[in-house]
Amino acid sequence: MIVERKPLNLAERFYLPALGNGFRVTWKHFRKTLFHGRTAADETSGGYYPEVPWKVEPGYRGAPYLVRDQSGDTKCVSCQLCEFVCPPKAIRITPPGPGGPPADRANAEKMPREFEINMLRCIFCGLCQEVCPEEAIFLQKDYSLTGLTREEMVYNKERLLALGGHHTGIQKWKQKADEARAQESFPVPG
Amino acid sequence: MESILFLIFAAFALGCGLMTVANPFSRSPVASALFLVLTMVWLAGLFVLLHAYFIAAVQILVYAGAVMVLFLFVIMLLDLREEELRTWNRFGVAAGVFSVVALLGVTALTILRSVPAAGAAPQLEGSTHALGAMLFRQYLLPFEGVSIVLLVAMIGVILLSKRESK
Amino acid sequence: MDWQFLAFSLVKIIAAFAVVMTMVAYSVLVERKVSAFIQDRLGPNRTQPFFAKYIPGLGPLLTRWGVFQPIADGLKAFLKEDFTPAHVRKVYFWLAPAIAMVPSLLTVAVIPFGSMMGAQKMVIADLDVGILYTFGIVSLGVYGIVLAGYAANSKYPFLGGIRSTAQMISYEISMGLSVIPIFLLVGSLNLGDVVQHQTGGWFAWHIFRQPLGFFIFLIAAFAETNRLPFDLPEADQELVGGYHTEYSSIKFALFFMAEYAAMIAVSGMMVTLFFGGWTLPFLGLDQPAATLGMGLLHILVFLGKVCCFLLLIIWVRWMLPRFRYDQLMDLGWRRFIPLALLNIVVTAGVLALLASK
Amino acid sequence: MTIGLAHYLLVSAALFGLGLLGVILRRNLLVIYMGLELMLNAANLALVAFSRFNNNLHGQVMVFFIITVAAAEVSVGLALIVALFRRRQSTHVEDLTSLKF
Repeated sequence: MIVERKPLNLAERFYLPALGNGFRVTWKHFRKTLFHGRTAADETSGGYYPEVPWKVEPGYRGAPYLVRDQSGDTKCVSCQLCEFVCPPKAIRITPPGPGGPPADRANAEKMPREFEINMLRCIFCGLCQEVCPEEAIFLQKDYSLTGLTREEMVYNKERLLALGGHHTGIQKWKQKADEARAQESFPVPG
Repeated sequence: MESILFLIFAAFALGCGLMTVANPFSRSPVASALFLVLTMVWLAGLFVLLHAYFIAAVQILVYAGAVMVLFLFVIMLLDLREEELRTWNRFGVAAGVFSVVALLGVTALTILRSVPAAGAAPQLEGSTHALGAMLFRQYLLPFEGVSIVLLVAMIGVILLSKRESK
Repeated sequence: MDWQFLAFSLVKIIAAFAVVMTMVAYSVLVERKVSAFIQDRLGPNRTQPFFAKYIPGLGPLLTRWGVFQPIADGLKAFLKEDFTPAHVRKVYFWLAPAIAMVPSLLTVAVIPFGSMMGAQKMVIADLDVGILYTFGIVSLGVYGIVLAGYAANSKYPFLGGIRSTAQMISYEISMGLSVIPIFLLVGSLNLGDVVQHQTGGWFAWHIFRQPLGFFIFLIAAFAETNRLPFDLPEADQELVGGYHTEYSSIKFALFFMAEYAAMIAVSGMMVTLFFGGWTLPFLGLDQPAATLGMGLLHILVFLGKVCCFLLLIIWVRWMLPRFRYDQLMDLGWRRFIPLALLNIVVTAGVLALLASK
Repeated sequence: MTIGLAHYLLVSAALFGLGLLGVILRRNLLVIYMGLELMLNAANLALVAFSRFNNNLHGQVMVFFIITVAAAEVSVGLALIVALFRRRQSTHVEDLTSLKF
């Protein structure tokens, strides 16, 4: 694509309109904030963070947690796809091994003995959620993960499951099928 | 006071000058350039002691501020490595040092034996005004000549640094 | 060399240093506040020492204005880990921040920041070649940046160093040429005489006699202090911070402070050269002070004017986008130098005509 | 001790000697060039001292000219060095021996 550049007129060659516009825009915002006390934070979520919790919009990619299914069983089947796909190698799964404990639900061969996510490494890209065939791991809305030590920031299976909670609404493949359907009619006609 | 300052400035100027040409710690041209800058600054101090304020300021402005920055710029641009320690050509070095020392000795002897100049009691104030008047009246022709030298140098540099176009 | 002179000089140096450093700290705060307001934010409004909340009314107010923020910033700069990367050239790496800081502080020495206090002239060094001294010192300012770029021994700082060398040398020329008409008018290089020449009515200020000169000086000042729209040596988006990419802790803080000190120095120069220094053309404020109170008032007037310019420089940073490098060079060499030369010729011609009448 | 003309001249001579030493001993063209600058500066010092102790400004005028010419000379010289470096990838005098036989 070739951008046509219009020849500048005399005033534009002296940067005068640019100066004027620049001052007008900055002054507008400056005045608004200083004299009327209106800030972008007020307008979007009603205030500043620690006092006013931040409103998390749908589609936000927060911390990835493991979820349980409607009957309270672990959904993860230790296929290790997420471990494989994780770009910063934040996920580490210990499979049960040949003589390990059996899965605690039907329709599953095995489940992870240990499932760790290092939240210091995680980049919240969402590839694990996308790749998971069992829809066992979801990026949720947590955005402030804090801890005092590095060890503390490695979340183990119990913690991830506890934080993930029960997702009764999530049915296997249902959401992906919906998405695919939505794609077909994507630019909404009309 | 003035003699103490003279001693300090002279010692530092000579020390930095020595570090410029024969730095025992580093052969990098950057170190040389920086010590040369320091030499210039100390020399400017000596000029101030001689009441040549204008020359002192110009010394800092032109030498330290422009010429040496140009040097640094070129050194950085060429990304020079440190000078390797060479196998000393003993005869060459000895001859060089000898000639320098001989020259210095002759000069020093001449200076020490000379009769003090006529106005050994200095009164002159290096006023910028008088200097300007002199430049533009008595020395007008050389002044214009120097400006032409600058112009020629400018054109020459542009020609030299232009890449050959095919 | 009498001891009284030395003692008064020392007092003046310490006072000027203290004032400049305080102004540096608080201009950082102003910059943060102004930028925040322009970007619909509030800026620093939380930092407070433990006792601030017990002062009724004033404490929370000061906290909201961020008055304690510079202190916290300074503490943070000192306490952070001072990291020296393995690949740097160590001597230059440690030298560069100090060298960057010195010239801007030295420039302040010749600026007359007030008229008289008692029998003392309110200028640290009343030099006859004041302006030449200033330009000499300002031209040394480039060393800090060049050395930082060279010492870091990695590509972004290096590019920043190269850029800043070319930029500062180029704009020094137009800066120097732009003030020559002033000295044609005044007939002296002493900055005290320049201020004295601007007394008597608003239109005695050189801004009204040399608007073109002021304009060029202002733009060149932006370029010399590496402020937007000419902050190519730093250029966060292109050079990830340029010459101070590899620096941390107090060394980084020194570069940061050097930039603001340079802003203050250059504002002081502009006020002295074009805006009448410590004078105000009413209430008899343009005559050297006879009383201590008047002397203090003159210093306040000078500081007030400097603050106006600081605000201008800060504001412009958020107003204009960065120039491209070739545009910068084009502006410096092909626009400003001819314009400044023309300004000199016209001024000299007019002065010669007036003198011949 | 009062400082007279002779002291300044001695310092100047010593600086000149240092510059000459640099020109003779060093083999990097840039450093040799710095040695030349040092010699020019030594001459400047002598001239300013003469000017001061003879109570006239001719010496300072001469220094002014020297500084100007030095600036021109440095710009041309550095341009030459850069041009040379582009061809030879070196600024060492030993590498520039095409005219030697």
